[in-house]
Amino acid sequence: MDLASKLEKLSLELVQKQDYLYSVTIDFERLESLLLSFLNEFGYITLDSINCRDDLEDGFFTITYCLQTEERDHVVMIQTKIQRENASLPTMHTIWPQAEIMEREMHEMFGVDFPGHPTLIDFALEYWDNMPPLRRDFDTLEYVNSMNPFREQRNDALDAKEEMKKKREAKKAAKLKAQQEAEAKAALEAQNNPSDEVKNEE
Amino acid sequence: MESGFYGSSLDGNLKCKFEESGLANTHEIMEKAVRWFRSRSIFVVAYGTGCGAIEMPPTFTSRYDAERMGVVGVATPRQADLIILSGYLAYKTLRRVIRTYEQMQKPRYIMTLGSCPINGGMYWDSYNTIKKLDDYLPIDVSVTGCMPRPEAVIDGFVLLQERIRNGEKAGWEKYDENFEFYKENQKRVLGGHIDPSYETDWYNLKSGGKA
Amino acid sequence: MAIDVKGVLSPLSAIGTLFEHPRTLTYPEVKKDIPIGYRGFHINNLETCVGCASCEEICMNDAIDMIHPDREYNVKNTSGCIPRIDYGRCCWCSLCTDVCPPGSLKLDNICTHADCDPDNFLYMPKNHKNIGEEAS
Amino acid sequence: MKNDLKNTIKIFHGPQHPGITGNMSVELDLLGETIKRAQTHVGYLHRGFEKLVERRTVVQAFTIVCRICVPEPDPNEENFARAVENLAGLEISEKAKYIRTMVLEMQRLATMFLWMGGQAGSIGLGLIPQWSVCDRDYMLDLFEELTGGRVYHMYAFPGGVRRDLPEGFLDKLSDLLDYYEKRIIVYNNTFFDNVIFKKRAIGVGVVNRDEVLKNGYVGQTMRACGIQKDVRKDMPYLMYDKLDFDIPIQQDGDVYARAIVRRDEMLQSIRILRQIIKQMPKEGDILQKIPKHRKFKLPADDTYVQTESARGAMSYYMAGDGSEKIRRMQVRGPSLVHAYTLLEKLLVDSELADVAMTMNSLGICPPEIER
Repeated sequence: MDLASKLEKLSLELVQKQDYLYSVTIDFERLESLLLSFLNEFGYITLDSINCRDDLEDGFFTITYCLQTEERDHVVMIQTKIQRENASLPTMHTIWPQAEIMEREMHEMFGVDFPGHPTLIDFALEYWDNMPPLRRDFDTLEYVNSMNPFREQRNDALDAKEEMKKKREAKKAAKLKAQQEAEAKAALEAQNNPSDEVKNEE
Repeated sequence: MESGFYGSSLDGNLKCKFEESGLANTHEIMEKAVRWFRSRSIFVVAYGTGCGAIEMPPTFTSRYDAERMGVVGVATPRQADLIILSGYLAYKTLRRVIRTYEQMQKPRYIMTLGSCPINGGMYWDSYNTIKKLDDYLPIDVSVTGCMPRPEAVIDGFVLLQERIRNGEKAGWEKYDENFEFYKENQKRVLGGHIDPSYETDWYNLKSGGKA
Repeated sequence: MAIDVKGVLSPLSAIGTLFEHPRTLTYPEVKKDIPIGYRGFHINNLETCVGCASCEEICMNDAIDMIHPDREYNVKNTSGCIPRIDYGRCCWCSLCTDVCPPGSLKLDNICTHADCDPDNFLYMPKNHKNIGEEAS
Repeated sequence: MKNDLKNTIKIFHGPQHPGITGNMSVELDLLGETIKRAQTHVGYLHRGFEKLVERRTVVQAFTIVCRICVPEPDPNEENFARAVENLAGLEISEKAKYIRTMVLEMQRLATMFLWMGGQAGSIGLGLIPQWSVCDRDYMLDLFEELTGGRVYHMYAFPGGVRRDLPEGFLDKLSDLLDYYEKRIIVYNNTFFDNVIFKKRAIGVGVVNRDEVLKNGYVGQTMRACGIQKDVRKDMPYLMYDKLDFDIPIQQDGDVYARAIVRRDEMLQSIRILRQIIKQMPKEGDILQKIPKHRKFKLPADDTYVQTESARGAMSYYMAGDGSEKIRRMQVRGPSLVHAYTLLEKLLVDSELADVAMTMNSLGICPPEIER
């Protein structure tokens, strides 16, 4: 592919992921210049989406810019990593107008800052005062329990595993009891008429 | 509070007049007639709050045609008798729904569609939807399903009509009686941000009201 | 300005539909046939239900509770419990019926339930052997 | 800017409004009947799907994705299933591919009928919604039979589809397509050629052709500007490379051109479905054997898939991390850019009465903007 050789000059590697999907990984410092050269030199004029992935364990966000050419016959993902603490990205809204709304969403959902962005206001949430909700350390169930009660009629639910154990034990106990009873009965019978046993043995 | 259908004062006057003229039964008959007419002319405000709104067009157009039961859609809450809350309510929507509901004229009814307003539904662990709608607004009829078929919605209408005809206690009466309870719950979950606040004095607004 | 004669006259062809048969289903009186495979309300054959709680485990809505039935239906029931479904949670995805090992839990083609009390939506699956068939 | 807004009156078009395409609102600053500034507000339907998906296993998550766009759930299911298949390396059989293509095209037709009702209703042609919503219902009846669901099908599963075709299904579908072909002639007479619709729609909501590709407008908005692009042709998935169809285009870029493109696409969908009925394999697996839901693990990798929905390209980004849960799933539907970047610009200097019509013709679906 033509793009691969162009990227090689920039000492970047183009990885083919699927039939129509390629990816480039780049460090954060060179991101803005690479996006510009994709737009102006390589002909990738469409910004399809910007998304953010929270890699909590490693302490960074993975940002993916998906670009398409005029032909729209393949997608190139440009991926970079930024620090999770005080995350900040250059805004692209002057180049691609649709980046404004995508960045606004990312600011709200992940808390990524975009210096120079004109409208970092509420997107979907209203009066939100907790941690940005799509960060992985935000526990949504805990938040729900602190805000909303659920219905109470379901408190009679049983734990099936416990019940299984209980029933198995009950069965075992019953079996043991039955066995003991049978033994006792047999012993009792043997006591009562020992002649039968002798007969059986014969 | 009296469950009078002409509004409380007029109702008492009428009753007295009927009794004076020895027509005590007429009042009952009148009330029955009013209930019947009311049950046959339910106006639904056009507010699709969730997924269930996609089953509204089939219910109201020619295939299932709710109009033959007297259920018609109208544009504004001022003219409406019924609001259909069709699915989950986000906190942001709940603010608007409370406002819409309080703008409706009495008698007013609420019907909910789907599992979500009953006990959270699919979004039971979502941070942005409410789980038990009956804490915040009085519900007259709940229809289950995800989403309910038009048949189920019509069943809901039939049940609502029956309740109106039998003169059972409607949700708006509960709302008036337990107003403090509902407001407290709403304030708890919406963090006090009910805009404009219910106590807003519309005629002497000091600071610019936020719409 | 030229008048668009076709555009004015052709919509009038809608008058022709006056003579067509109406398409409305008058629902509470005339019911539409809902196909057998429709994902409606749950039925459970209690004679084969083994109480394994697979349905409870796969349900992402946390809608299924295991509770004790009124009497013992199946001696091979390992936990002595049967599922009860919260219709304030269920989304009728039918994953629970897909994983049911004895295939006792199924979805019926009955699917309407309206109630005035939101507390009345805990649903005990009917004890049917097959869809549309009453259990003996 | 401030000076322009002098003497304007501010009204909210939605969320409680009969002319809105869903639960969203547009804040309008009006000077007389002319709009001077428009601002979109969403969030009334935000449920946090992307968070919920992270909490569920792959098998559990598949039931939730169809709720992302209410009028057309199937492209979401298809995207999810294909993304999981890409990550987990599953191959699906030819029959499953055909069935999935068929379901997508059926859904496209159903969505178009619903759109037609909304578009006609927004300019006051009350008859068309009565007809077209009923016609859509016949398609939903077929879905009931095939998938068991009326609106949410939960049918395309990673590895294939969940049920086989019922007996005699293809004949019923073929009959319905005959009926639809006749109906589209009726709609032509009463709606598309209607002088009322033409007078209202021609020259309204014109999209600038130069902006289209750069700003990422997709679907009919793009094709009504004369740009012949379609994900089904450019990046073929499922069986689309073996099916013969055209991409209809128009040049004007206004509401009427978008309506005509949609009508032509309905005819193309019928054509595709006829080919599928002919080519559908009789035998074949429908569902690949996949591990149990706690053991279905996705590798630490990411992918990006696109599907052509009835309103434009819909994309999913999905990443796994070696566990049974999805690390991240991001949805990029066509409505996000249309509702913000495009609509806010289009409405300026247009009439208040055209707002509902413009929104409908852009195919804006609020639940997909905010998820």
